[in-house]
Amino acid sequence: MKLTGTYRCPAPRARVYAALIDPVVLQRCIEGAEQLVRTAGDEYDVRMRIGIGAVKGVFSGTVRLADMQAPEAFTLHVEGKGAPGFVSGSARIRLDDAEPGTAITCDADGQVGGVLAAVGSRLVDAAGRRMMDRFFERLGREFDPPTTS
Amino acid sequence: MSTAPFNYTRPKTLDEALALLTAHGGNAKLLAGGHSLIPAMKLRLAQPKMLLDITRLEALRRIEERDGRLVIGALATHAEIAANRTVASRCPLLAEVAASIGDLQVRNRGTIGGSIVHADPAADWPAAILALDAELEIAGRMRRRMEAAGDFFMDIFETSVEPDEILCEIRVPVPAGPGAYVKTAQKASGFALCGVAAVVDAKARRVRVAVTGVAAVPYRATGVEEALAGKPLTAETIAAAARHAAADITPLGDIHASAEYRAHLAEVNTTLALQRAAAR
Amino acid sequence: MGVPVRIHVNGALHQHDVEPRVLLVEYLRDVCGLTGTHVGCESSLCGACTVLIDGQAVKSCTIFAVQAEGRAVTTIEGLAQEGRLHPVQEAFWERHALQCGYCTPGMIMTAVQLLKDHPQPTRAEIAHGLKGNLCRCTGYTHIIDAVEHAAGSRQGAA
Amino acid sequence: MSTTTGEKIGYVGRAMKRVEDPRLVKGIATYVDDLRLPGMLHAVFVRSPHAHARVKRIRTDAARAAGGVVGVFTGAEVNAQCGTIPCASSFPDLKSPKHTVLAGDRAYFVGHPVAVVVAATPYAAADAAELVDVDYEPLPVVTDPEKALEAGSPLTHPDLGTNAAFTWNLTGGDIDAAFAKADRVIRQRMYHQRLTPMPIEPRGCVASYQPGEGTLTLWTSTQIPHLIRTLLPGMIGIAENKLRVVAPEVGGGFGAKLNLYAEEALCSHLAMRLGAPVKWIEGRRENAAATIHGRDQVGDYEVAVSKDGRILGLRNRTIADLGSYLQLLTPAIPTLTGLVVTGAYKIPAVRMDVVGVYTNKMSTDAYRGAGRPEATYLIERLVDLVAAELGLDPVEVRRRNFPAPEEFPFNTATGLTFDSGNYEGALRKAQQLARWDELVARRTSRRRAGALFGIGVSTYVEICAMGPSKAMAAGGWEWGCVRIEISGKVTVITGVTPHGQGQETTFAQIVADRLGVPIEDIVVLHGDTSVAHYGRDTYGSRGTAVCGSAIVMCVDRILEKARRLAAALLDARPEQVEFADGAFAVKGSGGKRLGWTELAGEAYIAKNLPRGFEPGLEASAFFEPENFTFPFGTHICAVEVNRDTGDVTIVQYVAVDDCGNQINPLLVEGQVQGGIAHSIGQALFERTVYDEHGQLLTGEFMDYPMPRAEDIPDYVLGSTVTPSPVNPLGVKGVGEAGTIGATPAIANAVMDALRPLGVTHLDLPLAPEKLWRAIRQGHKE
Repeated sequence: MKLTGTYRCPAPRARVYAALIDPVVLQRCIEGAEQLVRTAGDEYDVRMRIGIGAVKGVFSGTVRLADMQAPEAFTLHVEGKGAPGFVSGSARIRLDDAEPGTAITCDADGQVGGVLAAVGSRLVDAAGRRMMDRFFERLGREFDPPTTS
Repeated sequence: MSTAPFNYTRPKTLDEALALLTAHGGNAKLLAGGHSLIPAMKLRLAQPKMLLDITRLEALRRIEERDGRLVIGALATHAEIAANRTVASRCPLLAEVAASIGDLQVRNRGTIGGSIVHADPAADWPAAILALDAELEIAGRMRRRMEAAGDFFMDIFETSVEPDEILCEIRVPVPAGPGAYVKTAQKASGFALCGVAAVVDAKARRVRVAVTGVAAVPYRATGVEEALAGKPLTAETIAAAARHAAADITPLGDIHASAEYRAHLAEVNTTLALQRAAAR
Repeated sequence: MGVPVRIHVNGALHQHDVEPRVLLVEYLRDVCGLTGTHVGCESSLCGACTVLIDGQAVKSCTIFAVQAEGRAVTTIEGLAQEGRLHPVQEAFWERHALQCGYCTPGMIMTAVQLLKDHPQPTRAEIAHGLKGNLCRCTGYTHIIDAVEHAAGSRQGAA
Repeated sequence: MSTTTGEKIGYVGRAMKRVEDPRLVKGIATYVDDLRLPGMLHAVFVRSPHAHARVKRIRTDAARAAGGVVGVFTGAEVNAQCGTIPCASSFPDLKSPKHTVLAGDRAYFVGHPVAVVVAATPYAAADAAELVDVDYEPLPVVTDPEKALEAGSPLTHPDLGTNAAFTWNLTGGDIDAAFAKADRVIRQRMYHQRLTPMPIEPRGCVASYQPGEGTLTLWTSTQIPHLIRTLLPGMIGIAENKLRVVAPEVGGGFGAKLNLYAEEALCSHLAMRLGAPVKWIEGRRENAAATIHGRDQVGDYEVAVSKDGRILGLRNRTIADLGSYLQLLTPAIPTLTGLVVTGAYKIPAVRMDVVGVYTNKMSTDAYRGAGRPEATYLIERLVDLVAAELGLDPVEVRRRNFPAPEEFPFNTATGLTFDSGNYEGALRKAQQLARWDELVARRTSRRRAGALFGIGVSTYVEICAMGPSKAMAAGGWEWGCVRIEISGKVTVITGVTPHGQGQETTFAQIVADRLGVPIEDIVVLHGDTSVAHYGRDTYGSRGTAVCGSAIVMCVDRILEKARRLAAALLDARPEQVEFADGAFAVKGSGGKRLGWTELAGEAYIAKNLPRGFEPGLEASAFFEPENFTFPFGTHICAVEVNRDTGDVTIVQYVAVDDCGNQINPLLVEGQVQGGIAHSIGQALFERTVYDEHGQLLTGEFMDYPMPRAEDIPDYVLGSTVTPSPVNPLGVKGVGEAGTIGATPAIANAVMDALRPLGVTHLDLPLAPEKLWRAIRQGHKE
């Protein structure tokens, strides 16, 4: 499964980069991420609850940041397994200045295995894209001006 | 291949069902025809703790004409809709779509509401209810609300029905203009690689076209509709308009059909659906 | 945790406590001992498990036994009356519409409803009606022959 | 079907309905999942979701502690006691990985069993299986068999040091001279896709140990109970004569159940180990992932021809994707392709090189046709390409290359001897049934109207009635037994294991005629090694040809014995006694007749037997075939391809098959129709898909398309009859003919439809999108 997307974020590149490698922000942005605990330098244990329609599963695994070139690019490696199977993949994330904010390009290559692959192949791409879109949507909201209430 | 264990109850009224749904939070799941849910449960991809069997809520099963609307209860089965006389006379497109779903046994159990709320991107019903400008009545504990079909499908397997709500009725303005549904089925599963529902409103000189199976969310092919607005329906105008059938969407691709082929089928099936509808 | 269930199966009332997750096909096979209804898949696509509930063909692998509470279920074992094969069973035999026989009970049950709805079906209508039943042995031609034959013999008998 | 006694019976050759059907249509037949034994436990397997991974750790504590669980076993706990899964084929340089019943420290394909949970109910076993926690370390995956042979490729089995399991070649005639003198050489690369057999009944077994007797009974959904009884004892440490294998009613095989599988061996072991019956029923997803697949060969094919269309030589290199392990016949399938690669034609020179390659997928093995569909497809496609290249009529090219009827027995360059044949006769009859001239005219007019209309022909020959023992790994003979019971009823026991083929009927027909008894008096038993003591089982269209012949031998022996007994009882010499209509009498006497009831009574009560006459009326026999049989035929298919969508509609289908003498034409017809349906699937839409990570994407009926009733056209079926000289019945076999002959006819028809667009070849399956792309490309050019 290969996914590519470009997203815009209303903040300068350095701030976006900092947010993207901040576990607290990551946990907020990854839909269903229940915990993200640093285990080593750039490695985290993650527990995610993923639900797509009636299909629900809890995945636990690791997230690792690599090839970091602040504030331009880094690679995100994800491995997870759960009752419905496993997911693994990596995403190269590139940041470019795009006044008035930052353009983020994400090239992801993922693999799904187990029951999910055997019965859900037609939906995996669409579901993967949805998760990616949601992630960057939430990331964008991190930089929204605070609402006055 | 067995499902994970769960509790089962059969609420006697809609209010009871809504109360139970609220009481169990996200752990309860409504069981209607079960043709999407039970296979997922057998693969243990879905493991609800509680199933609320609503199949016997007869009030949600009625098909009748009311205030210029054909009202179809969410629990009406595909077979019931395919065979219903009011449907046949007031909105034959619904009967045509119902008859194209799955197979005889599946049509006997599967319900229109279950299918719509499941929001499988390759299900047949969404194309029809979008093209028919249907409205959906959704009940919650506190209130009932109406949702336009166009606002109903949010994302893949996601609708505007909240976890504590129940879809009750599908209301279609009638008499609907002549319509047609043209589907290319995925060979193995019977789901739509591309299904196009078209409705011709001759008085208003406009058409409505909706497409399922092609994108992650079923959609109205507004480009096609605009291209034909106010125009006579001829082979040429239809063919030209159909080129917009997959404009502005990201088609899905899988082992059964690439994104490119799905987009092409959207054009082919749109052409056929409009031609058939125009001829009816 | 069992739930009390009462189901009429082939005319006899069965009452048991069953776990909600027991599928109707498992109930018929394991609880009632009626093993003529077969399982060929998990996804409701092969039709080997087809039975009639209140006269309607359904895939018994995609319905829980508790859902059949109070209903009348007919299985392949309940078709023959007083030792005489049902006309569809007779036609399947006559026209060599089965080889390994595994899909046959489901195929016959579907054909029973098909003929009830369309007493004089065309071959295309028969093929369409049997869409929910896979057979890997016969190549279907003899099955369609058999359903046509059953329609004819019913007509003759009527 | 009732027959009044005294009437001339004549069952053989009649289109009779089957005697096995009443129990099947009533739903009271017993398949393996219908068995329920007291105290029976249920096994559920935990399988690898990875195509290649190191199994680092398996945590079973939670599963062991779960309710109802009797045991959880990993490879470390059972592999040493269960031996390895056998492969019956061997070549001098065959490299074979150790195939244990559960994965050891590595898993080699998606679906590879790594642990098994045994519990009191299937629900408890499934619940506990979810609790087995396996740590995998993913390893590089091999999925493309051609890339697998390149230097530096990851290895499916690192310990073998190569992905090449074997290389095998076959040469006949002077291939270099053939290509040197050719007017034209036609080359084509072809891929025969991987297929999943998908019998509607998945596999399954019940193993039960009787500690008092020390015997084990294994009921299993198999085509080969006898071969399992031969192979399993060495694996699990039980004497052959303490093992009983029973194939109850079997819900379809198609080669998928022609194997000894890990689950059968492991359940047998566990039944002994746990002292309780153990049942395992395969789910459909398991069936798709871990029951053998078929086909999956890719090759570069070259054919040397003279300008008048005579084929001088055929050369090719085939790469066969074996999957990750050798199952029973895995390496033998591509080599069988080689043996019959010359098809129905006189091709004087052949060179075939086969490389068998390991990949991280399920094993390939015998799927209906097993090697012959691949051969027939490639030669029949090549003949069409030759015709197109030379501007000749494809039918005429076929005709020019047929051996003439008087050339039989015909020796092929691949070393086979075709027993009998009249290929021209079958072709002519098929053309008549197709109204050939009208069909060609229809193509012309449809094309003129802008339609993509094509006609395809396939003239095939196949190798059946497996086979002479010298050519078969485990013996190719067949065993039968016929017994006149004391009551005069007749029991026939066969060593083949019918699972839909209908030999309870055909064997009863054969015996009824020869013994002159009503068919209702005959029972045919099979599939239980304690009843049918010997047998080599059912595969390769061998049942009727090989075992039918053994049964004929039995009947002959009984008749001879009964004649001696009758003579003694009639006070005559044996040669004075004649046998007619089920009774013996002194020739021309018009006197006393002794029927089977009287003779059986005398033979078993044994008060009036002549001196030295052995009591009883029973004979058993082993039949050793002197050769294979070679059925043949012509299939003609006409299609129309939708220009907008690429959808194919079969508008006409004619098949003429010659399977020698036909015992029951109704059953022959059923076999042909069933076979053609498999061909429609493989020609037009079936394919097994693994992604580049080795994930199986066609793991359910949701994603593996098979023909349904609406996909089947109306057929015109015919036959010619050229008896085989190699068995006393003159039959050849028909179980696979449809699958072998039909695929190329359909493929050729579709290619013919696209020919006006300049499309010459597309690989199977000819699914709509592929055709749409070719049509679009053709329009652009």
